[in-house]
Order: sequence, then C-alpha cells, then structure tokens
Amino acid sequence: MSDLVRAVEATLFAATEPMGAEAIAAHLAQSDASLAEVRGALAELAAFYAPRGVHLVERGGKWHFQTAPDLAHLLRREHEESRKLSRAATECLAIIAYHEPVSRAEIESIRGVQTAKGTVDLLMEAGWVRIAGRREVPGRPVIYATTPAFLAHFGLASRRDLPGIEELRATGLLDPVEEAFEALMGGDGAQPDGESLRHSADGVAQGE
Amino acid sequence: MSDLVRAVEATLFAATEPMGAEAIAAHLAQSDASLAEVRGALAELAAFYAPRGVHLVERGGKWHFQTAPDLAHLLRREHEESRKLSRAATECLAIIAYHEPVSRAEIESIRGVQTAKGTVDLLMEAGWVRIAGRREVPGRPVIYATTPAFLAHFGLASRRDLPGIEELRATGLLDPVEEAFEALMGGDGAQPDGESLRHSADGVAQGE
Amino acid sequence: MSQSALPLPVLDEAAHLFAPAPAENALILELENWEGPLDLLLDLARRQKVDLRQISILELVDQYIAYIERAEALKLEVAADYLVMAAWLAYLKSAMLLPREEQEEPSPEELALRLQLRLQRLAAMREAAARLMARDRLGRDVFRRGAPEGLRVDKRALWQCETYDLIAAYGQVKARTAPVVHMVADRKVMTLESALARVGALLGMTLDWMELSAFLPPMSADAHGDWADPRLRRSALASSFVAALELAKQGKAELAQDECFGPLRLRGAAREVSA
Repeated sequence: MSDLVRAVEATLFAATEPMGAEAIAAHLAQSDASLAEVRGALAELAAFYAPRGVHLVERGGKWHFQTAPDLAHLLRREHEESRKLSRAATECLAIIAYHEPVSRAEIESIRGVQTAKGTVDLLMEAGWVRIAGRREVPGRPVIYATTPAFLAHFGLASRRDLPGIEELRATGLLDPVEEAFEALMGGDGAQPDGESLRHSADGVAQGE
Repeated sequence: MSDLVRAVEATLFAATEPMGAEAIAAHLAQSDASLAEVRGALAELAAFYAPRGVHLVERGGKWHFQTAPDLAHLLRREHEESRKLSRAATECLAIIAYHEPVSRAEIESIRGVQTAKGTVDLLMEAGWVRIAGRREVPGRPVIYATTPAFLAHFGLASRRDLPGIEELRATGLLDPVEEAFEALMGGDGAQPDGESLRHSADGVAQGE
Repeated sequence: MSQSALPLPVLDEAAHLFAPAPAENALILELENWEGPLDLLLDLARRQKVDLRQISILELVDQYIAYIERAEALKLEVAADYLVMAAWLAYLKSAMLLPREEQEEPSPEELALRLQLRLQRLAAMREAAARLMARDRLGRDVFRRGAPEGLRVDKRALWQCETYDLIAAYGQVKARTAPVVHMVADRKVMTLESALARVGALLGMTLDWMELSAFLPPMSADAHGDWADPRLRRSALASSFVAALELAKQGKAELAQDECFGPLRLRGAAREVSA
C-alpha cells in the first residue's frame, strides 16, 4: 500500500473529529499529496474497509472510521443507549431535515401544534440543528437547518440520503399544503402567500 | 475474513482502553468464541495491520490500535510562527550573553527587576540559552549561558564580538536616560514628561 | 389546560404509530396521548386502514366528534383546541351534507382537501422521523474510535530578535541601573556659600545699581572653562539670587525690579547708611 494511503489511514484513525479531504491534504502538506490523490486514497481505503469490522464512511463531505453496523448487537451494551428523543423532538428534527431551511411557524403548521422552543433548543444542543439565518419576510423569523453532525449521527452521506426524500419530493409531500392544493385545483384558486411560495422554492433549490 | 475477526477488530476499535484477550472473549460472549479463537483472531489482525498506517499492538497482555510509529510526525504537525522577543526577554538574553554564566538572581540584580522564570524558559525554548550547571554557593542556583545557536542567530563568531562596555559608552548606549535627554535638548528645556523622555532616549540609541 | 401547554406525549412513538387499532369499545380517552387535534385526526384516519388519499372525511369527522363527546361525557377535561377543531369539523360536515348550490366559498370539498393534505404531510413526516430514528446511529449502533490519539498542531514560536535590539537592551539595562551617585557627582554647581562670598565681595566694590547677571562668573574667562556650561550658569544664577536675598535680609544689600520679569538690580546698602 502506498505511503499516502497509509498516511491518510493513520490521520483519520488518530483524528478526534471527522475530516474533509481538504483538511487531510492540508494536514499531510509535507507529503505533497494533491487533493485528487487524497480523494483517491480515501476511496481506496473506503473500499478496502467495506467488508471489515470497521468502515471508513463519508458524512457530509467529512470522513471518519466507525464500526460496521451489523456488529451493533455486539457493541451496543458497552455503551449506554443515547437518551430517547421525545416524539415532538423526532418529528421536529425530521421536518427540519426534510424541509430545511424552515422556520418554527412552518414546523408548527406541519405538526398542527405549537412546538415548544425547548424542543428546537434541544436539537441544537445535540448539535444536529443550527440556525441558518432569517427568512426575509415580515417578522424575519429564524430559520433552521441540519448540521454535518446530524448527517454523521444518522449515517447519511448527504441530505440526499434521507430515507424516502426523493419519493416524498416526487409526490409533492414536501410542498406546502397551499401549493399542493393549488396544484390539485388546477391553479385557479387564490395565490399562495409569499411565505409558502418561498418555502417551496427553497425546498426545490436544496434538492439540486 | 471471519465474523470473529471482524468482531474483535470492531471491539478493539471502539474500546476506550486496551483490552486483554479474556476481556474481548467475555465481551463477545454471544459469539461463542473460545479464548484460543480470540487469540487467533488477535494474531491474525496484528499480522494484517503490520504493514498498514495503523497497527494492532499488545502491551502487557492488552491489545490496542495505534497509528504506525513511523507516521508519528504526520500526526503532530508543527506550525511555526514568527514572534518578536519581548523587551524583558531581550534584556535577559543580553545579560546572559554579557555575563555568562549567570544565575537568575544575578540576572535580576543586573536588570534591577524581577525576572519571571518563564522568561528564561522561553530563551531556552528558543534555543539561545542553556543551563550551564550550578553555582557552588548556598542553594546551588542553576546558571545559564548562551548556545552556539545564539551566536549563529545574532551573527556573532564568538561572544567576544559583542560590543564591549567602552564601545557601548562611546555610542551613547550606556548614557543614563536623563543625560541622553539633556544632550538632545541642549540642556535648557522644560522637564519632559515620561513619554518624550523615553522617546528621546530611543532617539539617541538609534541615532548611533 | 391551555392550548399551548399540552403536555408532551410520553407514549412511545413507534408503539403509537404501529399499535393495532383498538376495538370499538376500548377507546383510549387520554387526550394527552395526542399532540393536538391534527395528531388525533391522523390517528383516527389511520384506523380507517386506507390510504390517506382515500379516507372518508365524513367518517373522520364523525369519529372525531364522537371521541370528543365521549371524553366530555366522562367529564374529562378537553383542551380548547380540540373543541375548536370539533366545532370546525361539525361545520365542515354540515356544509358537506348541504346541497351544492347553497355552498359558500370556500367549498366544503376544498376545506376537506386541505385537511387531507395536512394529514398526509404530517403522516409523511412522522414516517420519515421513524425511519430516521431507526437508522444505524452513531454512538448507539455504530461507534467511532474509542481512544483516538488526536491530531495535534503544535504552534511553535520562532522567536525573532535583532542583534542591535540585544545590544541596545544591554545598554538600557546598564544605563537604568547605573549608580545615581555618579550622576550627581558629575554635575557642577555654584554653592550658596560661594555665591554669598562672590556677591558680597562684588557689592563692596561698587556703589551703583548693578544687574544680578553682572554678579555671575564670566562665561569663559574661568581657567577651567566650566562656566560656559549652561547648567552651571543656571546654578550660579539661582545661588546668586538666593545670596542677594540673604544679603538684603542681613541689611547688606538693596534689591530693585522695575517691572515684572524685568532685570533684578542690586546695590550695597552700606552707602545709604553712611550717606
């Protein structure tokens, strides 16, 4: 195996945080490896480890080693099970992940119930959700999006890997109610308001 | 590769501390592996990882992964940045250079100011000062001297190249600050404030 | 129970999602199990065991209203938003049962469609959440390395110091700590005693008014040439002035000054006494 592959392997083994190819290349500056070579080494290692007890995985552009999922039953009892999320929190997280970026009002309109501020705070504290700015509509509500740590925790290479997201998008289930309603009614109804219009536009943009 | 080898690999990878073969076997009790089989798996893994960037090593009967020793330099990258030596450190270094070997008490008595231990440490870290033994007086204080790196950095063939006291006096560098000021101002000025005093003293020194 | 203070559900979400529909008479009358009316409606809709796109809104409305009524009959507290929803659903049902031509805008079909779309979206997100939670999660199912060595970037200072700075610093140290006595001894002054002697002697030589400056030693005539030193001249001026004051106090001299900051003149007092 090449020196570069060994170096990338050692670097990622030693790293306490997932690293992107750029960070690895910068760290291995001495070895004069190009970004393309580092990417090649990562692909080689990922393929090599695929059948082993430890996998090299990419999550949101960053790489880390982790144990193989099929060995979960052997390893799980060693580690205390992560605290169970409330249903409100899991739904809230799913809505943010599938619709990001979304405001709290949008989350509430989907859930049909007020969402306690603490629920979003809890997701932010877990490092899965971040404030992604403000929506430029009256009131300038804060909008939320997921983080790379969210992708890493749930084993997603990117948001495209969210379970069923393509199907949900194709069936229009990620579109706001008003928009879906307009589509169903042949578009002769009232104009959707700016909020839902922009929301849906964001949804489309994120899907690219 | 066998399920047992994969399981041992994942167990040791996820472990926060080195594990003995017995502990691994106990941990993998579900897999019904005998101690001998676990030992076999460990040997197989150690041999497998030997040429890689990560090694599986045994230390006192306990096993753990570690990055390959020859790659240690990659994991501990040094980043050098230029920093200007502080006034206190410069004075301290000058005193050591002119009076070596000197103890810290002697440096302080020459400077007329207390000198933090960190200042001398910093000069040693810079590679310009070394411990030259102990003075055979009560308390046996450590004495310091300069290093060849000091001469190299300051472009001196030897310490004799440092300008002598007479030369310093000739260039005005030994003039007390007040006299230097008087000389500059022609001796008929109003009392200067501290700031201009310092300024003029610098002016004299640099005007050399 | 206020609308916003609905307690968060404690029911296991998976159990809630996939629990078999309870038998007809075994209704669970705990509204806390539902996070708001939409949640309850979704649950009731699921019990129709058909695709959400095919649900009978009329049947759903009947189930919901029956549920709320039974809860009230059992004197259970019913949150306001459940009652608002019940009232809205009752209106929707009545509108749907009315002949079409008497409809107002929006039509009950449109209202029903919106409700159906909302339920579909909530159901979709609930299912997505369940699938997300069931993934191999880091720290629960898969694990990162337990004891990584860590990558360290050691910041090493490259200390910079110029040779001139080094030498100048030593000069500063020596200058700063040079004995102060040395400086005082170096400075020539005219003492009050010598000024008294000189001014007294010169006063005796003339009876005219003379300016104080005339009593000072000459600038360069002195053998040592020291009197050219402006500092010594200032010292001489100060001492001579004090000497003049002292002589005036003793009655041996007179002082005069015509204007502020004008030249100070003095003459011997003996003349007046003798005159």
